[in-house]
Amino acid sequence: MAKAITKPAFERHGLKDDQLSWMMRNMLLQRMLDNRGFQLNRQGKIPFATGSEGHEGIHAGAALAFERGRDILVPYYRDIGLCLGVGMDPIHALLSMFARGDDVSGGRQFPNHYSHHSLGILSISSIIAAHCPHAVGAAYAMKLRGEAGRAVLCTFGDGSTSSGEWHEAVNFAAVHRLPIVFLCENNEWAISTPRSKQMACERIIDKAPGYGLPGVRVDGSDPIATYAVVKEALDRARTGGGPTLVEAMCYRFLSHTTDDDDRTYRTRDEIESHRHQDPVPIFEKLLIEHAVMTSDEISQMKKDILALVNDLTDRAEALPFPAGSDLDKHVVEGAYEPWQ
Amino acid sequence: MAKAITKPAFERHGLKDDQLSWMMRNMLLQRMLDNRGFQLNRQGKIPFATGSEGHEGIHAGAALAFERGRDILVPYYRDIGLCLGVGMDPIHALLSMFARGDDVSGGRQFPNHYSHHSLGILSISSIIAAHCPHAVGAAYAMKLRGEAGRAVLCTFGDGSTSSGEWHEAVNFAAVHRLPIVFLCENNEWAISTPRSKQMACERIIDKAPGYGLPGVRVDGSDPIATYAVVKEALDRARTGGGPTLVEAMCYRFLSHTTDDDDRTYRTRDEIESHRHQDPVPIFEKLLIEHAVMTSDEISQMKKDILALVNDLTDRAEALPFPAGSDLDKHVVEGAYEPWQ
Amino acid sequence: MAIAAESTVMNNVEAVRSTLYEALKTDERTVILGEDVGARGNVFLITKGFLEEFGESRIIDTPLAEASIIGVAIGMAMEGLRPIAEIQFAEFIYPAFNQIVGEAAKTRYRSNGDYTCPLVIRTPYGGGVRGALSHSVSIEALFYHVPGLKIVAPSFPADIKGLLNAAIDDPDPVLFLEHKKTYRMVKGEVPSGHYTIPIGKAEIKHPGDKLTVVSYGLYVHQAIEAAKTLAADGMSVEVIDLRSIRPMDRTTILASVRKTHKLLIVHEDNKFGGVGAEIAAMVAEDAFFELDAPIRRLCGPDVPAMGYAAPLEEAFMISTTRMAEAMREMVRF
Amino acid sequence: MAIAAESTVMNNVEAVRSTLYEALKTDERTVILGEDVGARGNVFLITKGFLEEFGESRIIDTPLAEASIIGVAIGMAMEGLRPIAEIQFAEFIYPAFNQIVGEAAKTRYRSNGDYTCPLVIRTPYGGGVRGALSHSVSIEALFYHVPGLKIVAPSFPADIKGLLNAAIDDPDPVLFLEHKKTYRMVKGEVPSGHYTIPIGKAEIKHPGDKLTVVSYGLYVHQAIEAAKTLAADGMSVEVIDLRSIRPMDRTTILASVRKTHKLLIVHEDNKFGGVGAEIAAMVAEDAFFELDAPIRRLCGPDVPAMGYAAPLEEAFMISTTRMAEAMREMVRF
Ligand SMILES: Cc1ncc(C[n+]2csc(CCOP(=O)(O)OP(=O)(O)O)c2C)c(N)n1
Ligand SMILES: Cc1ncc(C[n+]2csc(CCOP(=O)(O)OP(=O)(O)O)c2C)c(N)n1
Ligand SMILES: [Mg+2]
Ligand SMILES: [Mg+2]
Repeated sequence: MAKAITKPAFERHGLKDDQLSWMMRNMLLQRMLDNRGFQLNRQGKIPFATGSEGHEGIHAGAALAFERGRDILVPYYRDIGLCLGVGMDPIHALLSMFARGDDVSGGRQFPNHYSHHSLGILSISSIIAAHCPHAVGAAYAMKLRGEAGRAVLCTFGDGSTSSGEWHEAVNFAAVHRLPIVFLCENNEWAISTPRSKQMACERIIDKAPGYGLPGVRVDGSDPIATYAVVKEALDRARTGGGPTLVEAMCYRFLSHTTDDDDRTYRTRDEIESHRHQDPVPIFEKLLIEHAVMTSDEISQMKKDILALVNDLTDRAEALPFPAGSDLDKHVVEGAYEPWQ
Repeated sequence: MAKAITKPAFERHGLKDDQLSWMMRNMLLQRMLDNRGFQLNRQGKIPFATGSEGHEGIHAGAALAFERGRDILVPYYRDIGLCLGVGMDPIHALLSMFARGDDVSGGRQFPNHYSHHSLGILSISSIIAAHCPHAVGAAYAMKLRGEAGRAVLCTFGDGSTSSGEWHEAVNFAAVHRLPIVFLCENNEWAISTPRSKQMACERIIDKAPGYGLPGVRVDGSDPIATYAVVKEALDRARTGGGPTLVEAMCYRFLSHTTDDDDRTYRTRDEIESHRHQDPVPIFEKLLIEHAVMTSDEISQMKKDILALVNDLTDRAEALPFPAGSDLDKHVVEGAYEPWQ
Repeated sequence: MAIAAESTVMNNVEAVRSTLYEALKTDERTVILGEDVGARGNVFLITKGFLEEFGESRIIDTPLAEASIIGVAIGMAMEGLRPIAEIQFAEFIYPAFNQIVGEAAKTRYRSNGDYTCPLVIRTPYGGGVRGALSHSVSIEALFYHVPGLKIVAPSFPADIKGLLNAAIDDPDPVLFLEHKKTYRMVKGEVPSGHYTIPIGKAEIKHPGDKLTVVSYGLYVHQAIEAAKTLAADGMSVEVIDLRSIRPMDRTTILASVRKTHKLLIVHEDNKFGGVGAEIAAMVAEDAFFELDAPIRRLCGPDVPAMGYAAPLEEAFMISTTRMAEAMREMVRF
Repeated sequence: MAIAAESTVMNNVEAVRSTLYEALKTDERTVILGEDVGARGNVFLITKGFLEEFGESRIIDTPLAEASIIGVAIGMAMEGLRPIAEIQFAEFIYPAFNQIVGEAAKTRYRSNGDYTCPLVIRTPYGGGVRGALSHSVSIEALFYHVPGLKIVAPSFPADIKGLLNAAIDDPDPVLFLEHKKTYRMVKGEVPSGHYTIPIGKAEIKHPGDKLTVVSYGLYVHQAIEAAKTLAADGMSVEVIDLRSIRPMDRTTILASVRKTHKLLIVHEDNKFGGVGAEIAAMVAEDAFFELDAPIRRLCGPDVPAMGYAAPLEEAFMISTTRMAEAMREMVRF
């Protein structure tokens, strides 16, 4: 790791070089896994993929603020980088894409629908916002047991805040001042629906006062700023200060999923006009400018990650599908027939 | 009607004496019908009643702001005075209590669950907040058809704002800037649940900015002030200015329903401490002080109303129940069997 | 049900209440959440006094928002608590449908067993109490099709205790239905001490050999009464109380049908697509040649709900007389 | 279905699309609302181009909130519009359950006919498309018990047009189910001009006299194929396409059973409490003595849903071969 003798001052919020390069690696890994999904889909190897290009800064920053072994993450389907960042083995990304038997859902769910009890990653639902009350229940359990120092991080998209279940979840958490951070990954779109058709307020954080909560907006293309904001919010939650609504701004650079074609509803120009928000090159540049990493180190990191992703792809692809007979496992505990 | 030669200035928002005494009458009628319901229940004549004691000021004021034949009211089960105020024949209050065949629900629903298409009173549901999206749909229809000068008035309790359907309804209306006023009758309780367990914000109107809407709070024990605020909000809606969230403060003086016993969750002292908010004596005093009505006129009005309510009670009681064979009417249009 | 040496007579409300109380006493992971379960002690006074004894953090008066009552309870269950969620009246479960069907019932399955959801949802249902359109519905048929969910609907105090204990112990979500008309109407012996009754087991409440009657809820009590009337006339009718609706007890039903060769299903819920449909279908598949008469279902009419007016309620509900008549016709068939 | 002199060959997507288009063209009260129905033209491109032609106020991209999609549509319907609400995928209807079951289905009843709710809810359902746990479910059994609601699930283009027109004309709420695997797979002649097919009428799609097979959705197509295979072996099977699930067509089913004396019900949805239960129960009640063999149901397994992995999907779905086998067994019985 390159150590600059005189480092120009930049707002690093106490982060050390290895933490910064850890974030860089997380972001690059996420992007490469994303690309791999779309690639495998184009090659006809997998029927479906979701990408989170543009969300990397949020994920890296929030993941670093998360305390492994203590906090609980209640994520949604975009949170590949966040799940990796809190400790998920990247093989799971590939296992989910290939729907292999070793996938955490046993090949049942779409890609990127993780659940890792041992890591504190709650089970992801495809039903938008349905997970938000679960996060609140988990936070309630922490508070009831008096587990100070723990908190829940619950993420969701901008569109999700229109849902009644989101409203009820945030309201419940606020009433009980639970240890939870609601982190909105505002990528400006819900499939083809822009903010203006989703809500009449300008910002997601405009919704916070209605729940009696503080709201903080942050530039999600900046993982350091995101880290700082999420960390502060998590710390408040961990110390009895109650929930915070964090809005991290980003942009969804890809189509919603491989099934979507965003050319039907937004121009290429619009997308290009957001390139300056792409967290990956911004952060590369920042680390190089501030001599946290050299350009060569980053190139090497990319090579290593690509090799890793290639290797994971091969390993995952080589693994078997679940068996058809697995279909009736885990419906409830034990064998299960409605007629007994 | 008494005409004072020199009238002390009071904020009457352009209301004429007959409008003020009309409100007085509406409030007294509502209160007497309420009392009648509880009385009939105690006498064992009806199994259930709901009262709105404390809400009279809101109802009288909002009803006066409503334009009959143009506006649409989407009320809830407390809105007896509001429904009367927009034109409902008071016999319907009794018909609903006695569950007679001529009741608007055909004796199907609990008391005070009105629907009067010809008056623009939408059908009341027992499911809290479920009516709010209907109000929004009605407002959408007005806007789509370009019916300027019309608006929807949608009412609900404070507890109802916790519901996801309320959130989704208000949000939808805000996005489309629909001609609608959301009027919260904040009586501080949802059965036994006080505000502090229902939400973490101080006021219902704190929720307005999250929808990009103006919020206005008014003292609901003052029908004139309520009239002015609701009128302004309705006028804004009628002229393309979009929705408003109005919070009218009141207090629920009775138990939630005759099935409830509020002694289990609130003290008599608490109730007494709110007596100064009782809209009926306040308004009586105001009208007398400002010589809009004399004390004698009000006494006479009470007598007349009591005679009316007695007469309505007798008439309604004398009417028949629906027939058992009415059970399968109006499930869908025409006869209805799931097996054909 | 064998009655233990020590037992107490109580009604259904007391059976629910005392079982909940024991669960709160013996397992500090247990929490109760719902509307007005705190100071009010629930609208039927089932949780009265719990707030004072177990405190606000375990007896939770929730905001008026059913999706979050169930959704928050799911999260609690996934993180190690033992939530017992209450829906104030059965109809108000509709807004929580997504959390129950889309989430609770799928938690284990979609995580391949990594997460479980030991959640109990209690709610009063059923008519005959002048509850009008909204406070008298049955909801079991809206849920009994859902894999991953269990549904019980006991209607004797001793069964309530045993099945509520089983539901609380169960590692998967259980919908626990309480017929509100039986709350104070039905009394019976309840054995002392902790015991469970396995979910999925019916019980013969009145033995007989000329006709099998399958029912649950309030109507079991009427069916037993009707069976007694018929017994006086020398007609022997077997009344099975399902108790559990999902899973359901094929063994007991088939054994009875093999004995009586006739099947009458009686339930309060609407007929079309009701629980009786599955029972009839199962028997028509698995014991077809045992049957000496067409299967018959005596059920609620296919209208949205009973009305508030007494005649509308009476027209909806099935009287014991009507049940006895139907039984008589089938025995004679 | 008699084919009119003028007709066009189209697939199911085109049938839905062109029928919606005509409704928008001919009745300005018609509006379409749902997620991504505007610029995106719906995720299956069913409403593509509608926004440009009919404008934002009639083709409404809603917020991501299903309860309000249906709830707002109810209000529109009560106030004179003719809303056609879309739920993007069937599973996402759960959050709208209250609005559908608690509200739309009861509007007319609770207002004693004073208000009506002419609302159509369209949604794609069903599996076989690698839709995983979430995008492959069937939902009909969660709703078919509900009085006041109508449910149709046609799967031929001409039926889609006739029944979608009937649903739009209907003065009461209709849930219109579109099997997404049939969207581009199934093609057929569609008569020109406006016509309706009455809700509640099944159709014999393949006549026969040794076995009645009742099905709907994707499986009707497979059942017809299977019946053809059996016909080649001299076994005559009648395949009935229900088309409507509530109300259902007893007349057609009973007439067929009286002819064939054997009944096989085939559906993709889980077996327990599925639509087949009611069909079996009805026949066991009303045509019991006509039956020469036990009724059989060949249905989806009782698990929450098929999985994303191909073997899990295959294990859930019933192949044409398995259908043919079951038919063969029953014919031979
Ligand atoms: C209840 C529900 N309705 C609809 C969908 C279909 N859907 C999947 S993602 C999505 C948009 C989500 O937007 P947002 O919350 O902003 O998250 P993003 O995908 O932009 O990260 C929709 C409508 C769903 N999954 N769940
Ligand atoms: C969805 C739903 N949940 C629960 C209830 C039971 N319930 C009836 S009124 C009420 C409280 C309503 O409080 P609020 O909205 O403040 O209105 P208020 O009665 O105070 O006027 C509750 C919980 C219901 N009717 N609907
Ligand atoms: Mg988004
Ligand atoms: Mg209130």
